[in-house]
Amino acid sequence: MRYLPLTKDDRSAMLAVIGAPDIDALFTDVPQSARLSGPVDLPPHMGEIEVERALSALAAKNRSGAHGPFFCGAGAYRHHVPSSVDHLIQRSEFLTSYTPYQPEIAQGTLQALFEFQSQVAALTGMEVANASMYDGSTAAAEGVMMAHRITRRPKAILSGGLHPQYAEAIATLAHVAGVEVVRQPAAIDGEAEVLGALDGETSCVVVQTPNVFGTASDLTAIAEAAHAAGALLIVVVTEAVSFGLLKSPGEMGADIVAAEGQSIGNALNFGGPYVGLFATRERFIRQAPGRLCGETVDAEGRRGFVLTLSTREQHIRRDKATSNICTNSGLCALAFTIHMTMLGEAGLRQLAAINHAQARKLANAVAAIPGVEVLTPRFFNEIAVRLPLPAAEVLEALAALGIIAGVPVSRLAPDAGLDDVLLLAATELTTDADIAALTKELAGVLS
Amino acid sequence: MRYLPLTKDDRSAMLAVIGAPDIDALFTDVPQSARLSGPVDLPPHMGEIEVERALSALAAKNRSGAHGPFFCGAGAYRHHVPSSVDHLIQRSEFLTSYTPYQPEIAQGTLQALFEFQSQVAALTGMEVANASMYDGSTAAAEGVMMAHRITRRPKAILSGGLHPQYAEAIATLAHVAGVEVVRQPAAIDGEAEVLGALDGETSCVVVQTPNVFGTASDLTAIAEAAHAAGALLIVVVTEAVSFGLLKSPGEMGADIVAAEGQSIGNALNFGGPYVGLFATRERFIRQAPGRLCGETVDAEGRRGFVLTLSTREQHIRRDKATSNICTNSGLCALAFTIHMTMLGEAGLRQLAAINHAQARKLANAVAAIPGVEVLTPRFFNEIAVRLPLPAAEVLEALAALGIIAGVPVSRLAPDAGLDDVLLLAATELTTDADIAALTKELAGVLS
Amino acid sequence: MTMQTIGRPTRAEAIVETPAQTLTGGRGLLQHEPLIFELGGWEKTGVDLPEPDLDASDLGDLVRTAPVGLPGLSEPETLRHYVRLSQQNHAIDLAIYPLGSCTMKHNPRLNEKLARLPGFADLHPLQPQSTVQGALGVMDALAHWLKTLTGMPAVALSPKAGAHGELCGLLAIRAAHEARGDARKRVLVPTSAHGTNPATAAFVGYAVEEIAQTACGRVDLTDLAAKLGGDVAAVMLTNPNTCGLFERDMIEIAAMTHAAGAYLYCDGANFNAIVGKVRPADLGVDAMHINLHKTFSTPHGGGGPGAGPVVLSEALAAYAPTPWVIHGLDGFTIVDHAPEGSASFGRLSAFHGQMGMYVRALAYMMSHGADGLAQVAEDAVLNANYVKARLGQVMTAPFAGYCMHEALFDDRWLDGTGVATLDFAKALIDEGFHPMTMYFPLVVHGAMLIEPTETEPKAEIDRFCDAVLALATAAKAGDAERFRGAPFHAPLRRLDETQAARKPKLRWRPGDASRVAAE
Amino acid sequence: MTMQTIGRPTRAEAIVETPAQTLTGGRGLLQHEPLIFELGGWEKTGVDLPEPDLDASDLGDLVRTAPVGLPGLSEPETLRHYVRLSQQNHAIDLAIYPLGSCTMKHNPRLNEKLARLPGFADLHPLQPQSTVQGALGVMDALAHWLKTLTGMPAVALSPKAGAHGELCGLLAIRAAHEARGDARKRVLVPTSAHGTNPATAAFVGYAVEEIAQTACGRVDLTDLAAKLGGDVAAVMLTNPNTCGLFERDMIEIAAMTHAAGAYLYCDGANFNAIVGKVRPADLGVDAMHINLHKTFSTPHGGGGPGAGPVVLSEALAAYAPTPWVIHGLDGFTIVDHAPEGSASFGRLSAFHGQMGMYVRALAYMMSHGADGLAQVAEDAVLNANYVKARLGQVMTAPFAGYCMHEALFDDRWLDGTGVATLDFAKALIDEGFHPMTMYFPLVVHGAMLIEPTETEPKAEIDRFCDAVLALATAAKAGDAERFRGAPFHAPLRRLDETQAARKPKLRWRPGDASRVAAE
Ligand SMILES: Cc1ncc(COP(=O)(O)O)c(C=O)c1O
Ligand SMILES: Cc1ncc(COP(=O)(O)O)c(C=O)c1O
Repeated sequence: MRYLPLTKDDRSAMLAVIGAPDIDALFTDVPQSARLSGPVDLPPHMGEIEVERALSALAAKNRSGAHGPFFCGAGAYRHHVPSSVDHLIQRSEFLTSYTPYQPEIAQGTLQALFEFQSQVAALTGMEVANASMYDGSTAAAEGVMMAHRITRRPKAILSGGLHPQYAEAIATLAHVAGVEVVRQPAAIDGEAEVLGALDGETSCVVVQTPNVFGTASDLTAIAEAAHAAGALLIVVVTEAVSFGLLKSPGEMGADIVAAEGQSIGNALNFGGPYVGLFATRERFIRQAPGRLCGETVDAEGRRGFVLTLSTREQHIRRDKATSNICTNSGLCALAFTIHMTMLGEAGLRQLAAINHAQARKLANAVAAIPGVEVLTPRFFNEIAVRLPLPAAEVLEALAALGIIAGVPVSRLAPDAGLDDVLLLAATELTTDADIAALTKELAGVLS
Repeated sequence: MRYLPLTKDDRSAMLAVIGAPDIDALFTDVPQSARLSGPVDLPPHMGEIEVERALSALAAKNRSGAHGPFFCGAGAYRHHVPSSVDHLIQRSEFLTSYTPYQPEIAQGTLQALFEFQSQVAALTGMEVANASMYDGSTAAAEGVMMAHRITRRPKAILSGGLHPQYAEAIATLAHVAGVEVVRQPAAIDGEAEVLGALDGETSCVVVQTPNVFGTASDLTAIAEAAHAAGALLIVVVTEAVSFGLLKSPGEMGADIVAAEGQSIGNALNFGGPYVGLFATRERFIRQAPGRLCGETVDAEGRRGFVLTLSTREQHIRRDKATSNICTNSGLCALAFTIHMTMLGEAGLRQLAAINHAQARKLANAVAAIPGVEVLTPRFFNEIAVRLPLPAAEVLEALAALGIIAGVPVSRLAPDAGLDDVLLLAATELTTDADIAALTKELAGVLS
Repeated sequence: MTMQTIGRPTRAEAIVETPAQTLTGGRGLLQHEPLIFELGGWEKTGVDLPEPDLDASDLGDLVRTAPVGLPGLSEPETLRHYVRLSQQNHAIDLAIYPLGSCTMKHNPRLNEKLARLPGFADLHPLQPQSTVQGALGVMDALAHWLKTLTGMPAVALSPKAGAHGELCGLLAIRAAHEARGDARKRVLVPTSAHGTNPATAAFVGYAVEEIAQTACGRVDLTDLAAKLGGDVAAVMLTNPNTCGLFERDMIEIAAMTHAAGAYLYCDGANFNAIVGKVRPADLGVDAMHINLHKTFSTPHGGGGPGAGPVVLSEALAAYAPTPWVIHGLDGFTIVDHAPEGSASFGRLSAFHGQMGMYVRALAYMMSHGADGLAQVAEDAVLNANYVKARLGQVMTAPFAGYCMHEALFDDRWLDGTGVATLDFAKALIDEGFHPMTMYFPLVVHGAMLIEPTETEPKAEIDRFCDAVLALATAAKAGDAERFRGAPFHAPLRRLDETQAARKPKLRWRPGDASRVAAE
Repeated sequence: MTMQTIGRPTRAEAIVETPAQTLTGGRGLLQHEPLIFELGGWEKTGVDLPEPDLDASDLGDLVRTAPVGLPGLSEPETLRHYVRLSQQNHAIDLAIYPLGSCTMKHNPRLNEKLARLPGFADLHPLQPQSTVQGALGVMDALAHWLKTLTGMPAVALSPKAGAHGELCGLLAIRAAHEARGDARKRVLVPTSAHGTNPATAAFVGYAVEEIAQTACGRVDLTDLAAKLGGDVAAVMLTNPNTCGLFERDMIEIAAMTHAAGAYLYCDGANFNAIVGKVRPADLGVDAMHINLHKTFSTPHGGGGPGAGPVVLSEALAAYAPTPWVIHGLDGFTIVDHAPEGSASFGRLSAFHGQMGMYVRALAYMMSHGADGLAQVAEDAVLNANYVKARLGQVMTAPFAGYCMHEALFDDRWLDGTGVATLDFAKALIDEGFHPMTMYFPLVVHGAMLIEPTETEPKAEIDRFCDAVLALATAAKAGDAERFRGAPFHAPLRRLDETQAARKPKLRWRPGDASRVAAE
């Protein structure tokens, strides 16, 4: 077997050194009754050629984004990733290293994490950021737990514009932490409604912008009201490119930002792995989940980086830890930081502007189709549209015509009563021809 | 422009240091009359997205080997390249380094070359090998020049089984070197006929095994006869996997081996880049073309490797050099040596056996089709078959049915009078289903 | 071009002592690298994008006007920055990475290639299901392999790492108790457990109670029996445990646990040692996460991403989280929303989990096959016992007998040398090796936990053991200097972690650049 | 797993002097690596192949029975072997690579990706032409770009490197003369020419005669005029020349050459300096090769592969080698065999040339566009002049004035320091830089030729200049030791090239392993 370097001779020589008669002897501690007598009922080993054939055949059964016009968003976005990014993250020294516990021989990972944290802090407009979470949704759920620890209050209010799957992930954790979740009804542009539920028991309000319907909102007033009530504002962002065009959560008064970083440097990957961005205020940092990389010096006074403040973490604090997270999204964070470094501020702003421009074209184009109504009042790169037919049906019809025409709200929230609403996103990969094709075929399907 | 790091500010600051008023000043030596006044008539710069789209569109216009049954050979073979090979040759330190002129910071390349030379010497059964030539055909042409330098005789005899394009490449160089080329008529199994032309003027006979028609031959008698006549035997091998099954040229008495290494570690690439293997006897080494890597020690006595015997080469010897070659096929040689290291002797022998087995199945299958005659008497992984119709026509008909059914001899040698002969190769990537599909459709086309 | 060295071939001169310092601080091939914020790229970008074709925008006040504060680099500078940084890392591709409990094994590049096929990588999680049948097929196949290898009837694929899997398992357990109206309060965890175990149990709202350990490094059944009771929700064990030993009494432990109405959670981080040899189902396990980034070799990537699918027993299967894949007559369907009446505890995260890891892990399992996976376990155990035998000549092992996939030592053998476990580890760095896991598990003083994994050749293990033994000899000979200041040959010397934690500096801030430049 | 360092954060200790040697010879991250022949893998393999399904074989005596003598490694060992080796290399991705004449510039990874698309990489050169129209389209597009950039009417794509391009050009010239029955004998080449120029001319059967150079580093027109005559087949120049200077009199030289019935061959290795600014056609050039691996950035790969297409003037176009691509009504056709009556000189090699390089070069040109390519030349020239200005403060330049894309210095400034060009170069290695080209061109004593290329940022050039200037100061201050034994900090010290050439050891042989092991 190509991955196993021991030869038969090696094995006997080693058994001799160990002083064991055979390999079975090493397994004596395993109860005889539980030991398998032969191979499990699975196929035998395969060479590269066969494995590649089998999995390529499965891959070929999927319609990839490059295949035709494509408008899915709703928390995962199809952006261009420069080829340098994917090349660099495949370097052995990044790909095949562990969490940087020995900083003297892990400065590559550590410095990149320090730069990542610095970029995330700048993007979100916050004071500090951690070294990544699993994804945006678990970052949001951890944010709610953190707010609970800080405020010691029992209630979290989730806006109706929050991505339904984020709300579900939050609810799962909140339930066992004894936090009551107040989930407001789905609303295209109803962020301000969280204020109605705000009270002295509220630990946090969780608001997304642009929200799952694409609506971008100024959250300054919500932040002020929350703070006045002694609650924290958690801002969720699922489209990281929007940081290049929209006012940052920090500027609007956020206490915690939980964002999905997939849009920068990471492929769609059918939903994972992604990278959760987590940023907060400096004074809350000791309540934050996840790893933190910090600057220090070595024995000769040279600057270096280490994992720090680990007394918050499970490996030191065990049942008193701020979170149970251990392995995070290191390599996706690396892809994020490399892509962000290539973009720079100029590139990010331009990228965001292009996304916005294409979405405007998209909105204008579909709005012109009889029976189609654009619902999103202010958007970055995604819109919700009302169709005269159930969105899921329209979508299947368009898929048959080679167009992946977005995400129906019913897929995310079947009970929201928005079965006729479709979410459509545009990015820098959306061409004018894609929009024209969608418009034409959508009009056809609806007529 | 993403590849150009200088900013406007950098440029002015640098001009100031230089003391030049503007960039044009630096081009003063260029005659004004020849300077372009504006951009040439070509499109402006493009981003990654656009370039990728444009070239992917061109790639999509080709039918790649993976697309269906595929039987082309005739000097280039479709083999599996383990993914580790392609990963490793893309490492910055290999990919973006120059010829290893500073050995203290080029041991990576140098040691790999030393290992490559050692493997090639072992495979060919020769005493020494160089660090690569452009490809098999230029290696063969250089071999003829070398034989001319060694023997100082004016005639080279090329067997009728030599790949016609190799023969043409040899003829081109021989012409200007004043070497007369005696090209024997195409013959499926006529290697021994070179002996008829052998005389006291002969510097070398050039024989290929397996030859372009797939025929494998024992060249021992030819070697003996050549040596008796004071001539050298140059053995050409275009399918390097055959080294794993067939007696080596060295064992049969070759003086020079010129081989195509593409089959190991390198993709088809529509014909290039490939890697020429060049091996010879130790006593001829100072007449050999190309780079040589040798072992030595450093100032602390540690083993290390350097380019050596460069007094043969153009950069030292100029018009007295053994060849004008400078840049060779370094990275393809690296791919070759990595793949060969993964194979090892056991893997190479098994790979060769599989190739042979699949070719036997192929031969048996097509031989059963009425009207089809297998012409190759003894083969490794390729056969010549006679069809009742012009091979090129049959090929086009099969291409339309999704089968790339080999190479017609007319494509290589339109004047050979073998328009009804088709060359078919099988490798480890040829499945039984591929063979069945070919057999079925070929029978159909012919009936 | 070419180097004309005619008449000037270099000759090795007599040995000259190395000048202590270069003039610029350069060190041959090892490049020092500033932060991206210090490279002057405030206006640069490494991407070429078209001009936005923007008619107008009604975003008004929502537009970000203040500078973000992000530097940019051209593409060549980007490549160089990260390539230089990378060379300051150790990696499994460079040498043995013997971190106990981490299972740092070879990461096949085939898997990287397959995960990047557009048919997997360029796929949106919410595309119409008719367009992702192959992806759902991968999930289904992965589930089949995991269930078959563990003997368990169900698996939840979505957890994103081992700790997330623990969370999933305990949530299922909690849901199962709640479904019976049986609100239990405690989870029993051995002291030797990985930190995520108690952390997860606490996260799920349980009080954590430690189980004592016997002198031979296993669960103390008497203590377990004493602590088990009607309010115990689960017993959380690791098997093989973090001392590298198989919990021989696992079947009995399961019986006791079940008798108390609790569930047996098994931390499967060490599944590598027994895959293909023992099925957790046959040991009585109710839930176990599998770190695909350990046993099934998806790369650790300097800290993730991982994937932590959880296999579940019949008793817990109904509580599995959404989503899941079902196979119907017309293909696969992913169920995002639990049907009416389902006992599912809900959703762990958005979308369907770590697809990129599923592809890699499946390719890894198919490559090995049933035969190869059993060989994985055997070779992993063989390598660890070989290390234990060779190093046991000098180092002290707290527990006698054969180990499973990792060899545990304590620091008794260093008594009186003035060398601590940490110093010893840092000296290993100078010799070219990544240290073993230190000070874990907590039950052993100055623990050194060595896991070679099955992908280490004997020669590399010997090289490692030779270095450890040479250092041990030096330590015993009183050469404490070699250890105290180590490492000396790494890109950096020992780092001041105390200062880092005392005055946390977690990001670059404007103004830092000039400070650094002035230094 | 995790590292329990509770209570044991590391602190930076007072500086301890580095122990001179580690116990095993290890040096932190830098791994020593044996030869594959010394790793014991005589029976190993790193591939899993099915059993051959072989009925019988009639190969008889042809079958190889004696051992080949090839070691094998498992996949993990293979990865490690080559990753370790790679880290002993310098590379453009690590730092400036200022080899004059070599044009070591950034190699975009986009180009690597595109060249690997199955539609290009998995394509056989002799597939039916109907199945390779996109590939032929790439060749056609590349030809169009090269012709437009040079102003020349024809191009032969197939040469496999610069020297092969020279061969192609001179073969066309020879064919042109022969076609007229005009057998010429001599080729004139400046002394400063790259070694491939005289080597190629001799290879093609010409006597090589050197042209003198003026005090300002250009072709001496008087000498040229004197040597031109009826038996001169070609004048071979490099422009910009290897001193980094533009041949100002190129148009006149072309006129003189043509007047003598000879052709003007231009070595286009330095086209980088003028691309998009000047078209060789407008200078009177008849043939010029273009190293796609220099100007158009296909990676050098540690020594190749390259590609050296040759553009040809109207006068030479008819003699171009096979194959070529033509564009007809129903798509592209590749012409493998020259039609009856064609003047083509024949074929240079099997198949159609370096397709993999064509894709990369085309992607590179499209990325830059007409505007970007002119900027390439400008920035390359600006960077070189900046180097010349900064280093010219201390180092002596043989030729005054602005240079083109590379800055040439001689060794007069080292007089009396006891430091030779070679020593100086080796000391640069310690400081973290690859040396410049040395002792080339031959017309300058102790030449140091520095080509930064346009993809170097100003900061990196400054870092390089600072190091050179610091070393220069040290050399002048009499610190010769620093130079004589250098490098000290590289993976190896200076190598004994004399011994290597005296007793060539060009391959591993059985028996070596034990010797090494015993050492
Ligand atoms: C000026 C000059 N001419 C010709 C060549 C030869 O080109 P190649 O190495 O591609 O054969 C080189 C490259 O080294 C060169 O610098
Ligand atoms: C024994 C054990 N349990 C749990 C974990 C946590 O797994 P993960 O890092 O994937 O969250 C680890 C990994 O470090 C471990 O070693």
